[in-house]
Amino acid sequence: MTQTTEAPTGGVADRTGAVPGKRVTSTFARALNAALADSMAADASVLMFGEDVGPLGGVFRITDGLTARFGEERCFDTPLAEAGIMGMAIGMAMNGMKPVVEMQFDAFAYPAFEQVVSHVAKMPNRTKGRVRLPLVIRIPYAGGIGGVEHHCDSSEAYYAHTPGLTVLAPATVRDAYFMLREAIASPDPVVFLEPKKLYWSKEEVDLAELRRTFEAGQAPRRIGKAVVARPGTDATLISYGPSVPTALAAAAAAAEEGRSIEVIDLRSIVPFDDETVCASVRRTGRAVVVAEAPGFVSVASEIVARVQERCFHSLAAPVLRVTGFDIPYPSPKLEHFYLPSVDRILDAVDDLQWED
Amino acid sequence: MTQTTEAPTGGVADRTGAVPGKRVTSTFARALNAALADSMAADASVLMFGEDVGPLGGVFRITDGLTARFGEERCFDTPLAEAGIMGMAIGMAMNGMKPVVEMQFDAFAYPAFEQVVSHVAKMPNRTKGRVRLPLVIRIPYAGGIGGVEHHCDSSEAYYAHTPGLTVLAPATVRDAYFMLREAIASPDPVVFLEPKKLYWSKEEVDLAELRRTFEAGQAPRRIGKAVVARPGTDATLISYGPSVPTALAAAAAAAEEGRSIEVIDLRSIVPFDDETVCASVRRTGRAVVVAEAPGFVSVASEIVARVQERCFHSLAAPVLRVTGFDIPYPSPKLEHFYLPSVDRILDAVDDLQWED
Amino acid sequence: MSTATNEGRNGMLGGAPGGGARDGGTTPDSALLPSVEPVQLVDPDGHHHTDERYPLPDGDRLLDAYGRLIAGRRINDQANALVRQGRMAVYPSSHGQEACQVAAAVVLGAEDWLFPTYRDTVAVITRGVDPLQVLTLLRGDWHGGYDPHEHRVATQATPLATQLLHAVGVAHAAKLRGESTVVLAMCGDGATSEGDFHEALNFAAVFHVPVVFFVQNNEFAISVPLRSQSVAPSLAHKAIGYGMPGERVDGNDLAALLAVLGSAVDRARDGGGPTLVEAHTYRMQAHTNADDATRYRSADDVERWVPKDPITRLRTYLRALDLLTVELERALADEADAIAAAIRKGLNTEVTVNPAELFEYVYTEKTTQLREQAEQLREELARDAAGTGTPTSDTKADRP
Amino acid sequence: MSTATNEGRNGMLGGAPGGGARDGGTTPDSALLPSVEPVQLVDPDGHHHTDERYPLPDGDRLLDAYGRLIAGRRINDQANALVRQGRMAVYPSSHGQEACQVAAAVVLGAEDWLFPTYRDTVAVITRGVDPLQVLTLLRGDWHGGYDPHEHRVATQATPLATQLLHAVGVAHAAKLRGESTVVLAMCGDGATSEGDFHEALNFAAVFHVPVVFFVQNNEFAISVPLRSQSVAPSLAHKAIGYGMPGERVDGNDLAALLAVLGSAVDRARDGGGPTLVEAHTYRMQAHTNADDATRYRSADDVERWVPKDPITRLRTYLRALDLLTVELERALADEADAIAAAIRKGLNTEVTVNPAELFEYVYTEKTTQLREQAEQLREELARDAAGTGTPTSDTKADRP
Ligand SMILES: Cc1ncc(C[n+]2csc(CCOP(=O)(O)OP(=O)(O)O)c2C)c(N)n1
Ligand SMILES: Cc1ncc(C[n+]2csc(CCOP(=O)(O)OP(=O)(O)O)c2C)c(N)n1
Ligand SMILES: [Mg+2]
Ligand SMILES: [Mg+2]
Repeated sequence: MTQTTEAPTGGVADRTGAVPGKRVTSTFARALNAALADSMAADASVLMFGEDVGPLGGVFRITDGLTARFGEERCFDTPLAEAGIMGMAIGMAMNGMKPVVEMQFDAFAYPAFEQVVSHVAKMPNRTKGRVRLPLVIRIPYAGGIGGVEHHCDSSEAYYAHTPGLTVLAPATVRDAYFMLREAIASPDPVVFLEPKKLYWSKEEVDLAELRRTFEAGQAPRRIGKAVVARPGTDATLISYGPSVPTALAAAAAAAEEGRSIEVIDLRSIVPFDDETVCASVRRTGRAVVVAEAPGFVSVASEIVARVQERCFHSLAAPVLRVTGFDIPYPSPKLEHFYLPSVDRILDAVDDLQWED
Repeated sequence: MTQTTEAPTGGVADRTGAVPGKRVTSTFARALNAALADSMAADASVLMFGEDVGPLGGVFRITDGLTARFGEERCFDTPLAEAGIMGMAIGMAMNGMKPVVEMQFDAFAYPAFEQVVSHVAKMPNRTKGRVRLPLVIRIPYAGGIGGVEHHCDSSEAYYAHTPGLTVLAPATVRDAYFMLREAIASPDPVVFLEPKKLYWSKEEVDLAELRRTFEAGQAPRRIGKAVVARPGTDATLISYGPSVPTALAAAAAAAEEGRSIEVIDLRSIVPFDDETVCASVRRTGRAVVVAEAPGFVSVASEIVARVQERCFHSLAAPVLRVTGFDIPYPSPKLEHFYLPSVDRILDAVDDLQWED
Repeated sequence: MSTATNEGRNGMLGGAPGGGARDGGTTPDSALLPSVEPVQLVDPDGHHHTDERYPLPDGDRLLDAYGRLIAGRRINDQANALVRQGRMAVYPSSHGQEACQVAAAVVLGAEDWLFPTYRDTVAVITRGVDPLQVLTLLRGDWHGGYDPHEHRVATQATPLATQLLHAVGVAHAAKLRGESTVVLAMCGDGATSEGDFHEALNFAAVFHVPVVFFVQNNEFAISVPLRSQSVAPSLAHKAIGYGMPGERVDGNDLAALLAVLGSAVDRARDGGGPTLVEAHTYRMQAHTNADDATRYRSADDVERWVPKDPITRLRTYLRALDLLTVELERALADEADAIAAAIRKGLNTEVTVNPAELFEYVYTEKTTQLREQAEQLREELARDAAGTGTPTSDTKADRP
Repeated sequence: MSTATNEGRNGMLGGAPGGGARDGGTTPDSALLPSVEPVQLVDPDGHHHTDERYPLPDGDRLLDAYGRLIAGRRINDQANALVRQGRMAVYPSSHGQEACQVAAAVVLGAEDWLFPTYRDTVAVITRGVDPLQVLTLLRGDWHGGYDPHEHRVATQATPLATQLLHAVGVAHAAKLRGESTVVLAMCGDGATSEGDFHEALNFAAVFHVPVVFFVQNNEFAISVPLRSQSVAPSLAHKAIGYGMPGERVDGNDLAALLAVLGSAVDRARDGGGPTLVEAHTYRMQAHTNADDATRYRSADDVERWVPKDPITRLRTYLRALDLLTVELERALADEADAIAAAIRKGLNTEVTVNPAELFEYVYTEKTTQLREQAEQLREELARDAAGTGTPTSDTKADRP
């Protein structure tokens, strides 16, 4: 169950605008933990609850130390019932709180599906904005960690298809911090997808500096904003969450073969940043969407659809997809056959009908 | 809450291969009822259960008379709990039965989501085919009937994205009959989406004849098979379920303006009939996908994505979509602004960059 | 009512961890079980029965509640009429259940919250929400018509039992802030079968929050009779499985309802935790106007409940005590008529819906996608209004 | 154990509709409540306590069960060792709960079904499933390794409480066919909080099907202690809310488990309907090897349960009666070692997984889409195997 991931390559732009200062190393998990702690320190109405998030600190330790620091009224364990967690969060959000809940693993959020789709997503609309639901649903998600069944689902399509939800998936340590803080500050409900395989990825960041940057209002908005994670000119890889490091690695490999590939990290699935995506594809004329979920009726499908709708005449080749197969997520010994890989991405790039 | 819908126009081919005989009129609802009754008569392991499906005959009367005819052991009411219904159906299917369950309305299937995604869809794969789940989940679905909130969701994307499920949506009375029988006979679990607004649509069909045709093995397979509902040469409308009559009406209107539009009725969302769809688009060079669900990350997105992937060089224009907006399904007085309409389809067809 | 003071998960209160399924506590189990017969203070003949646990509410309180009962019946009748006349799409009537409706509203204070279902229109109106705003949902203008915060009444829930969890959340938030809010959450007998019912009761008990769960057992869930829903001795017997007291009450006896629910509300406010109250009543009409009840029950079944009507018995009782005079009765009827007239008038006025609003409240700020879609619709409608044809686009350029 | 014979929803059996929450029935409510103390027949010191409801199982039965208990402990130890050695990804051990594991398996006949969870590996093996097939899941080769139909053991469920409903369905189908199958469905204390637990018990009671719900209350759900899960007097007190009997039993007392579960199975087979049995036990090790239990409980807490170990007391009892000789003990240990050795050997053998199988079982017949995807993977692997580069496609033609 251990895991290392490719760190984002040098092409990653500094996305914060923060003054570079003393830099220390932090993991993705640690950044999320800091974002929670800083949010709770800054706003007494922020609460954290779920299964095993109290004394244990969560099975991934994302809530480590929060109960000790903020008391068990503000970070606490619930009975083992996901619809219960979600439904109680709705009520708390109706009554002045900003709950952050953890669904222990992607597939264990499904019992809460009715609460999410029929209430979280619809309550503000139903009440014409009189009841807003400022809550965050944190979901450790997707695979690549050798997890057993039900622990590796990529469930973003279910949420992204549901109007009313903001759906985010960070791919870098800095984004993990800033996006979680932005999610908690958002007046709208956010599904916050944490790529499990990135939890142990590291970056040189000073979390205290990120806090100051965010609290000074100097972190540019990330909800609805994609970013060019690596600039390039020949083709665009569009990706998010767990697939971004893979896309970056593919771009790096392609560069060795002399192809300049741009990589877009969506960060925000809903709202979608058409502008950044289309600007890139119009420049490069070729695109491959990379995502880990089964491809059929997926976020990748949507990206392909909108890119061809909006950039049709700039396209030299069809927009292709490298996604998971349309099968249940495989067992640990088979998952590497399933996951989008550098090779598979390079194959797709090769398929983009180059004529030189 | 009453409703009439456009009957399919004359362009609909006879899709059964049955010898034409005495024809009488049947509604879509009646055809479904007959398909259930005939399946139960033919196979003692077929059971029907859910909420209000017993003495009441279902809120849409699809199960009318089944309890009286087959006894309350074979068609019965359950306690009011959708996960319960779904979970019990799984167990019954494990143990030799072929359960057909009714989820009373689309949004009321959400409590069963975990059972559907984590078990119905995955059990056969988990057990390497040693446990098959021959069950059918009937869902009265989608809008256009002036229903209040939660009674009009188009939820097909959730199921279509989930590997392991067969997802069907009939649009004609004949298909309603044949497809439900095929679904019940299938060794795999089927999500059977019944467009509510078509329940009262009528066709000239003799249900007894359909039964004989089906039982004689003379009804061609519909799972995985789309059909050309109206032939045409200039552009292709790709649609399914509740949107097919609207697409046909748009094609009829376009014909008056001198445009020959082909309409494809998918019938089977999963498996998807690439062959029929692509053959059409390659011929016409232009396509619009019509579906009622919100467009973002939808079945419509998938269709656009695959058509451009497979038919890119045959396309004279981007594949466009006419779908529901990315908002919760509106209240009765507002739904007509939301639903794909003939005008909106014609607008999209007009947008297909014609050069004459 | 039980006097159990099971402390729930005291950790939340800073005390020593108490309760817990194994710890047992000091209360005998049986204290959590409901009474053998539903509590009744005024029987169908209008006679008072003494119950040592529940004193009869005083005359003024009963008289006030009686007036609301009359209004409630009138509202049900009026709403049914409006559906027949096509002014509303559908109306799930609480005819016969008005005592429950009135009691649910009047036992609460201004700082409390009410969580109603689709059937609880009369409760919502009794709590003070403008009837026309309430009926927006059923008229089809929007999914909810009133501001839940104004009277602390949640939107009427359709997905069964889901609202019980929201109620727990509202109560939990209030408790964390040290407020004295009590939440009364309603559901039907059918809804008790849903998983969310179970999770709500358990969360409420474990977090020891001030919620009164009020089940109107009207013997039917659409067509499904209670015996197909549960074979428990009573629905109130479910309470002990969560470690909270359960109580059963005659749901057509407004006096008993006021006493039992009032006591549960007091207990919740005093930090005594949640209670499950089951009211035994009957759905006198079809599920909604779209339902055909003759398919699953006989007129005789319904007939049997006519003598148990909540209005008759309270009228008899109040008249016998000379609390209710003919003049007062007349005045109450007039008041009810006035409410009905206002509803009629309001529902007969055409409202114009604004399609632009469809995109307004999905997010606090419209997304780029929704801005585009709103603009598309706006253009369509402008074109329709101008009567101009569809502009055709035949350029080869990409759309912006 | 209660002798209630609540008939459930008899309509299904063709009889007169009985039960029903309002109908009450003839059984006093209290008959559905569990005993005040968990049933215990052999105490931690190995002394027999008489219980008039539950006769002690005879010596042969206890001796046979004891052998399986020894094997169960050995299997747990071996599996833990294999995880430490990296041969398995993870193992949720039932160390300390082996009496429950053994009892769950041996009270069933060949025609019965067992529904286990991820923690119930020892129960599955005790029922006769090949240990290596069982461990396929945890070794990571596939999501399930055995044929559920062969020994009538469902796959080990991970999504909590979901399997309880499948158990009800299996029992319901058997009942409709007139078979005498009983289904024993297992879950943990934490899982009782899930909505599916509630729905399963209610469905079982309403349809009056032969299911024994067996809750192993080991006081923890990962890190969450029982008191944060429920404040009910006991988990078995939930049964009355469904109209079924509940019983509590010492989960480390194999004799009591055999008696209580056996009686529930008999009752189910005789048409007496479902039962909820709660066993009080303790999870002696961390949730899985990936868990760090020191974060949420002290070594002292665990220490307190050591003297209650299920093996010690039964050994003492059987030895005192001279049923268990030193030679027999030696033989049983050898048998257990042999099982462990086979597991070790099997797990140390590399298995080759076949990627083509990924597409085989999603549908009975591969869809066109899956055929294409399988072909894509096959080509990739063939290319990799051949060491050839990626063929580039630079035609302008569409893909087929
Ligand atoms: C989750 C869910 N499933 C199904 C429905 C459809 N439905 C609406 S009302 C109803 C019956 C509810 O019965 P009960 O809880 O007794 O309330 P009553 O209508 O009698 O007031 C059903 C099945 C629903 N609204 N929500
Ligand atoms: C629906 C669901 N939610 C969460 C989980 C994650 N999870 C796995 S085991 C577990 C604790 C279960 O505790 P309990 O039911 O007491 O069983 P035990 O592990 O003690 O045997 C949790 C939370 C899950 N498997 N399924
Ligand atoms: Mg009811
Ligand atoms: Mg446990």
